[in-house]
Amino acid sequence: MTLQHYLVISAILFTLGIFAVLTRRNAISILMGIELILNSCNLNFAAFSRFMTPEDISGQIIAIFGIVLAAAEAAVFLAIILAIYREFGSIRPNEVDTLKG
Amino acid sequence: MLLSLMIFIPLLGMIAVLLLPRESEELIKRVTLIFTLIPLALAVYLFITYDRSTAGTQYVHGPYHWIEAFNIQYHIGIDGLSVTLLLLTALLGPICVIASWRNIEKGIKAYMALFLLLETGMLGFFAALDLFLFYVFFELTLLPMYFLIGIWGGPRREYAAIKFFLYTLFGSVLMLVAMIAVYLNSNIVNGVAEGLRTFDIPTLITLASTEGHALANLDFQIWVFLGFFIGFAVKVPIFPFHTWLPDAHVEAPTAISVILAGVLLKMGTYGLVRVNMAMFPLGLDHFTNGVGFLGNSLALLGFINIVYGSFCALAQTDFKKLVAYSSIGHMGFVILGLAAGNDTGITGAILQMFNHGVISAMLFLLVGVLYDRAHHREINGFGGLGTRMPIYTGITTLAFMASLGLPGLSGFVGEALSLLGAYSEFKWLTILSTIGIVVGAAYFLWTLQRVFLGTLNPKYEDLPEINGREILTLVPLAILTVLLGVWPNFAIDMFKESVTNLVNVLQAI
Amino acid sequence: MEFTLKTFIFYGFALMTVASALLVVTVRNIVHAAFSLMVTLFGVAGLYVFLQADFLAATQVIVYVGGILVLILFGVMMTSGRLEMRIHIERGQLLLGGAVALALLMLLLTVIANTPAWKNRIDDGTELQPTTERIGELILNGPFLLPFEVVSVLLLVALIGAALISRKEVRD
Amino acid sequence: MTVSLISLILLCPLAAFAVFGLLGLVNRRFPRQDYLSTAAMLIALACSFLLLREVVPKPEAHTVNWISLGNVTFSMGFYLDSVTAIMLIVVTLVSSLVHIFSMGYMHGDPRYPRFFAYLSLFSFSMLFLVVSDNLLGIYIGWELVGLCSYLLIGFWFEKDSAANACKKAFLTTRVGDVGMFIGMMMLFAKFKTLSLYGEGGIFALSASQLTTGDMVWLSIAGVLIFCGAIGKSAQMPLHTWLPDAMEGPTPVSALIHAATMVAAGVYLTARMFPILTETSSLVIAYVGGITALVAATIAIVRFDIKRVLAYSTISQLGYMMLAIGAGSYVAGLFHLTTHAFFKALLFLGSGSVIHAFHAMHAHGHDDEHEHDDSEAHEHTHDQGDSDAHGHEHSEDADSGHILGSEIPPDQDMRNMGGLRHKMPITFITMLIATLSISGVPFIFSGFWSKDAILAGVLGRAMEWNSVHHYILFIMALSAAGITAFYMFRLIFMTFFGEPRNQEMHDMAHESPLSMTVPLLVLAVLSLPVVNTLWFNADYVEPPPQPHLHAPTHAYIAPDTKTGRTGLALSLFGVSEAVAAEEDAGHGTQDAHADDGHHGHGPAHTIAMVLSICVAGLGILLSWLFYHRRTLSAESVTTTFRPIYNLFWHKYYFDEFYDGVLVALTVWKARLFAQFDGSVVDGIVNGVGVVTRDILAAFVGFFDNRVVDGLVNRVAQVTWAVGGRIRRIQTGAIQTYLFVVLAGIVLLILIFRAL
Repeated sequence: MTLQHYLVISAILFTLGIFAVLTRRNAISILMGIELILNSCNLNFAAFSRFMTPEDISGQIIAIFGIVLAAAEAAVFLAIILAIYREFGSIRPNEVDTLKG
Repeated sequence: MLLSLMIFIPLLGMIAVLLLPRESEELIKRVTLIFTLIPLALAVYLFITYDRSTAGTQYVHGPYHWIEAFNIQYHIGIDGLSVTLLLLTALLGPICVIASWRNIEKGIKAYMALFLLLETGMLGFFAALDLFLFYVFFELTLLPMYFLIGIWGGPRREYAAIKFFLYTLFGSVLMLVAMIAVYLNSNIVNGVAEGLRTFDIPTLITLASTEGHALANLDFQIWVFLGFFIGFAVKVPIFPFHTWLPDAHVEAPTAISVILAGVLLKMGTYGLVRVNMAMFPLGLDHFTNGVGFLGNSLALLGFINIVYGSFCALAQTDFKKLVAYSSIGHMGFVILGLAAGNDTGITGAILQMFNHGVISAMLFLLVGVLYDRAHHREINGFGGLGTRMPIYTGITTLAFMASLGLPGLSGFVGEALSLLGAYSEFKWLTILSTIGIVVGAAYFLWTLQRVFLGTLNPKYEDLPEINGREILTLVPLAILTVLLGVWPNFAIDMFKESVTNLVNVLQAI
Repeated sequence: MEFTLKTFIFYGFALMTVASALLVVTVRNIVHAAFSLMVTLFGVAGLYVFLQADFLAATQVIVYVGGILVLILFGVMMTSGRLEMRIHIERGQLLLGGAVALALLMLLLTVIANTPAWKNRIDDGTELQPTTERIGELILNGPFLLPFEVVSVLLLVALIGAALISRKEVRD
Repeated sequence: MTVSLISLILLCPLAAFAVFGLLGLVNRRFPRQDYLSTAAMLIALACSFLLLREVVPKPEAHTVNWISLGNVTFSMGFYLDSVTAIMLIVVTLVSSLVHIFSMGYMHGDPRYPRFFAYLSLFSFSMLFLVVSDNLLGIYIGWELVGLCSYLLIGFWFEKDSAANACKKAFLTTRVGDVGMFIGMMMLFAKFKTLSLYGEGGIFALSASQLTTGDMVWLSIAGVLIFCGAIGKSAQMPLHTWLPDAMEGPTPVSALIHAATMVAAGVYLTARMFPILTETSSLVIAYVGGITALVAATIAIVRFDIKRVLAYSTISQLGYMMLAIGAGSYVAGLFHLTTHAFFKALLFLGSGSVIHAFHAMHAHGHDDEHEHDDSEAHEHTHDQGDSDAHGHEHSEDADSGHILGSEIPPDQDMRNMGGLRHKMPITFITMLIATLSISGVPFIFSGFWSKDAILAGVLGRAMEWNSVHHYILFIMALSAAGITAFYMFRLIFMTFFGEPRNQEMHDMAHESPLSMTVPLLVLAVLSLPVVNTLWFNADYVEPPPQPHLHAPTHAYIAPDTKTGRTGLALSLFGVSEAVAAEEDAGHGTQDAHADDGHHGHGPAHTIAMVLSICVAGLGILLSWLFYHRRTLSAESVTTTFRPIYNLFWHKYYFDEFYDGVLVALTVWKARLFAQFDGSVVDGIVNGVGVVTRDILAAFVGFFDNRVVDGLVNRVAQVTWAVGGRIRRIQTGAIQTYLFVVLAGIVLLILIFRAL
C-alpha cells in the first residue's frame, strides 16, 4: 500500500462529497456529503502523517481535531435545519432563497 | 502601572457588564458605578501624590513595544495638565452614571458598556505619551459616542450622531496625515535618515527643537500644525467647525452631553497644548506672532468663538442649545489664552478648560433635570419656577453665575487670567472679546428670568423639586466650582511647572 | 506489490468505503443513505488501522458512528414527514454537478499521480503500536494543549449555540 | 490682631450666609436666620469699631498669594487705612440697622429667612470690596455685590417688573464692569501686577516708571476703571438701572442702593486717586456733575416716593464723583459717609410709610392679620394705579403708565399727605434727613459735606483759573438747589396737607419698634458731631497725585484741605474761626504759594453763602408750590411742557436703550444664530450632501449639459444589465457553491497549463 492508494481513496470520497453537496435537494443529504468531505480530509491527514513523518503523529491529532469539528458542525447544521424547517416548512435548499436578488 | 490600571479598569468593567444578564438592570448600574468610582479614587490619589515641583511626566508606565514594525510603543505618563484633566474625567464618570440611573429606558446594559469603553478612551487619551497611542485613544472615544448619541438620543439622533461622527472623522483624518508626516520625518537630520522613526511624544518634542532636524523646519511645522489643528479644532470646537456641537448636544442624553461638554471638548484643547504648542512652537508662532492676516489668526479664532458663540446663545430658545452655544463661547477664552502664549494666558486657558468642564457639566445636568420633569426645553415655555423649585433654582443660579464669570466662582478665574494674558499680546482682539462677557451675562440672566422668575406658569404647579440623586450629581461639581473660585492655586499648582516649561519653549523662539 | 492477506483486507476496506460512499450520494431513500454513510465511516476507520492510527480509528467509530450518525438520523426523523423521505434530484443539476465533480476528481488524481514526493511512497513497515499514550501526552502535556482547549471551547459553544437555535420559542 | 479682626468682620456675615446655603441644599432652614444674620452683622460692627482704634492712623497691609504663576503673582490681601476703617464702620453700621429694620418690615414674607441670608452675603461682599488691597480683589467684591443686588432686587421675582429690574441692574453694571476690567488689563499689561499698594504696587510703580508720554495711556486706563464706578454708582449714562432697582424691598434700597453698594463706585474712584491725571479727573468730574444735575431734574417730577429717593441718590453720587474728580478727596468721602446715613434714613423712612400702606392693603383685601408682604405685593400689582391716582397730572401719569413705569399705590405720593400725625417718629426722622440732604446749615451733616464739595470745586476753579471748574461749580450749585426743592416736595406731599386718599390714610399707623429704632439711630447719625467719631480730620489724608499737573499758570493747591476744614467746622460749629484757621494753615503749609491761593479762603466763604442761599431758595419754592399752594405746579407744567416732558421721560434714556441698544443686540444675536443655522451649518450639510451624492450630481450635470439621450440610454442599459445580473443572484447556496467549485477547477487548470 503506497501513499497514493490512500490519496486516491480520499480523492474519491471528496469528490463524492462534493457531488452530494452540489446535487442533493435535501439538506440532510448535503450534510452527509459534507461528512464525506471531512472524512476524506481526515484520511489525508492520517495518511500523510504515516508516510511523510512516521515518527511524528501530529497528523493524527489534527485528524482528531477534524472529527471534533465535524461533530460541532453537524450539531450546528442540524440545529439550523430544524430552525429553517420550522420557518419555511421545508428543508429543500432551493426553496430557501431569501437571498435571491 | 497605577496609571494603566486606572485606564483599563473601566474596560474590565465593560467586560463585567457584558457578562451580566440584561434583565438585572440594578446590578448593571451598580457594577458600572463601582468601575467608575475606582478610577476616581485612583485619580484623586494621583492628584494628591503628584509631585507639584517638577514639570516632567510622572507615573510613567512603559515604553513597551507594541507594534514593533513601526516602533509604536505603549507609553503613558502624566504631567500637571494631564492629571488635572484626568481628575475631571474620572469625576464626571460616576456622576454621569448616577445621572443615567433613571433616564435610560432601553438597553441599559449596552449603554453602560459603551459608557465604560468611552471612559477608557478618554482616560487613555489624557495619559498617552506615544503619538500613535494618543490617536488610538482619540478615535476610541468616537465610536461609543456615536452609538450613545445615535441610540439613546432625542428625535433627530441619527442625524446628530452621523454629523458628529463624520465631522470628527474628517478632523482626525487630517490629523492622521499630519501624524504620519511627523513619523516619516522623525529620523531625518539634515536631509539624511538615521536611526529609527518614532512616535514617542517626548522624543518628538525634543527633536522638533533640534537644530537641523526635519521636524524643526518652519514650513514643515506650519503644515503639520495645520493638520493637527484642524483635527483638534473640530473637537474644541472652533468656528467654523462648530456646527456639530449644538446638534449633538441637543440630541444626546443628559449624561452624554455632560461628557461631551465636560471632557470631549477638552480633548481638543488638550491636544492643542500637548501637540500643537509643545511640538510645533514654530508653527504656533507663525499663527500667533506672525505677519499679516494669518499672524493673529489663532487669537482671531478665539475672539470669533467668544463673540459668535455668545450672540448665537442669546438667540436660542432651546435651553440645551443655549448651553451648547455658550460652550462655544467659553472655549473661545481657552483659545484666546493659549494664543497669548504667556504664562498668565496659558494658565488661564488650562484653568478655563477645567472650569468649563465642571460648569458645563453642571449646566447640562440641570437642563436634564428640567427636561425629565417637563419633557421639553423651550425656555419661553416655563416661567416662575423659582417659587416651585427653590433648591433647583438656587443651584441653577450658582451654575449660571459661575458660567457668566462671577468672581468667587471658578469661571471667573480662568476667564480673567486668559484675558489678562491675552491683552499683553493682542490688545484690540482682547478688548473686543470682552463683549462676550456682557453678552454672556445677558443670555444667562435672560434665561434665568424666563425660566425661574415672574409668575408661575400654571402648567407647572405640580412640578416636583429636584431629588436627592440629582443633587448628589451636582454637589461635587458645585463644591469644585466654589473651591476653584476661592482657591484657584489648588489646581494651578498642579500645572504651574508644566506651563512654565511650555512658556520657556515658546519664548525661546 | 505482494498480494498478502493484509493487502487483501486493505482493498476490501477501500472498496467498502468507496462503494458505500457512492451509495450515500446516489440512493434515493435518505434513511438508506444514512446507513450507507455508516458503512463508509466504518471503512475509513478500518483504513485508519492500516495507517497505524488505532486511537483515531476508535475515535472515528465512537464519534462518527455513535454520535454524528445518530444525530443525522434524528435530524431525518424530525424534519421529514412521511413524504419527504425520498430524495429528488433534477437531471440538469445532476449533470452539471457530476461534471464538476468528475473534473475535480480528474484534477486531484492528476495531482496525486504527478507529485514526485508522493510517488510510490511506502510506509516504514512498523507494526501497529498503541498511539493512545503518545496522543494523550501530546494533547494534554504538549504543544497541542492550547489548540485542544480552543477546540473544546469551540465544541461547547457550538453545542450551546445549537441548543439555542433549535429552541422552539425565539425571543424577540 | 488686625488680621483676626478683619477676618472676623468678613467671616461672620459669610458664615451666616453659608448656614443658609448649605441647609438649603437639603431643604432645611436655620430656625432663626434673622437673628443669626443680625448677630453676625453686630459682631462685625463691634469689630469695626475696635479696628478703628487699632489701625488708624497707621495704614497696614496684609497679603497672601492667591494665584502664583511662573512670573506673575496675584495676591489677595487687606489694606487698612483710615478710609477703609471709615467705610467698614459705615457699611457695618448701616447694614446692622437695616437688618434690624427688616425684621419688622419683612415680617411674614414667605422667603423671610432667605432675605437675611442675602443681606449677609451682601455685607460680606461689600466688606471684602472695602478691605481689598488690589484691583482683582476689589473687582471680586465688586461683582459679588452686583450679584447680591441682583438677588435682592429680584427678591419678589414673581413680579415681572422686579424680574426685569434685577436683570437690568446686573447687565447695566456689567457693561461698566467690562470697562473696568479693560482698565485692569491695561494696568496689568504695563505693570504685571494688580496690587495697588506697597513697593511693587501699581501706585508706586506708576509714580516711578511713568513719564509724560504715558499720560494719555494712563488717562484712558483711569477713565476705564472709572467706567466700573459709572455702572455701580449709577452715573450717566448707565444710571437707568437704579430707579428700577426700587422694585426690591425697601430695606434693600436703603442698604444697597443708597448707602453702600452704589457708594462703592465713589470708593473705587477715591482708591484710584493716585493714578488720576488731569484729563481723567476732569472726565470724572464732568460725569459726576452732569449726573448730579440731570438726576435732580428728573427727581422733581416723580410721584413714586422711592423713585424720588433713587434719583436723589444718583444725584448725590454724582456730587461725590464731582468732588473726587475735582480733587476734593476728603470732601467726597465725607459726603459719602454722611449721605450713607441720611439716605439710608430717608429710604427706611419711606419704607416705614410704605409699610403702613402695605399693611392697609393686606387688611383691606383679606381678613388676615398676618402681613403677608408678597401677597400684598401681588394685590397691589394687580390693582394697578389708575383708580388710586390722585387728581394731579393724570394725563402724564397715564403716559407713564404706557411706558410701563407703574407706580404701586402704596408708594405713590399722590395717595399720601397729612401723615405727620399718624406717624410722628417717621416724620421727625425723615425731616431730619431731608434737612440734612437739602443742606440746611450748621446742625445737619449734609450741609457740611456738601459745602465742603462746593468749596473744593470753587477753590480749584479759582486756583487753576479753570473754566471747567467754574462750570462744574455752577452745576453743583444748581443741583443743590434742586435737591432742596424736590426733597421738601416729598416731605410736603407725604406728611403735610390733607390726606388725599382717606381710606388709605385711615389705615396707616406708626411702624413697630424694630423699624422705628433704626430710624432714630440714623437720625442721630445725621448730626455732624456723631460723624466726627470716625471721620476725624486728623487722619483722613488725601494721597498724592503724581500725575495730576495743574495748568502751568496755576498753583496746585491741596484744596482737599477744604474738605478737612469743612469737617473742622462741623466739629466746632464756628465757621469764621475755622475759616481763619484754614487760611493760616495754608499759609504755613504752602509757604511758597503764589497769588492763586489767596482765592482759597474766599472760595470757602462764597461757597457757603451760595449754598445756603440756593438751599433756602429751593425750600421756599417747595413750600410755595406744595404747602401754601400759592404757586400752581400745573400751570408751571403747562407753561414748560417740553421741558416737563423731558424730565418726565427721564431724558428718554430708557427708550433709547430699549429701542436701540437692546433691540440691536437681540437683532444681532438673531442674525448670528440665523447665519449659524443657515450659512455655516448649511455649508456643512451641503458638503455632506455633495460628498454623498457626488456621482448623482455628476450624472445630473452630464444629463443637463451634455447629451440627454445618451445618459438616458446609459441608464436604460444599466437597468437592463442590472436586471440580467440580478438573476445570477438565485439565493440558492448550491448554485453558488457550484460556481465556486467550477471556478476553482478552471483556475487550477489554467494555471497548471501555464
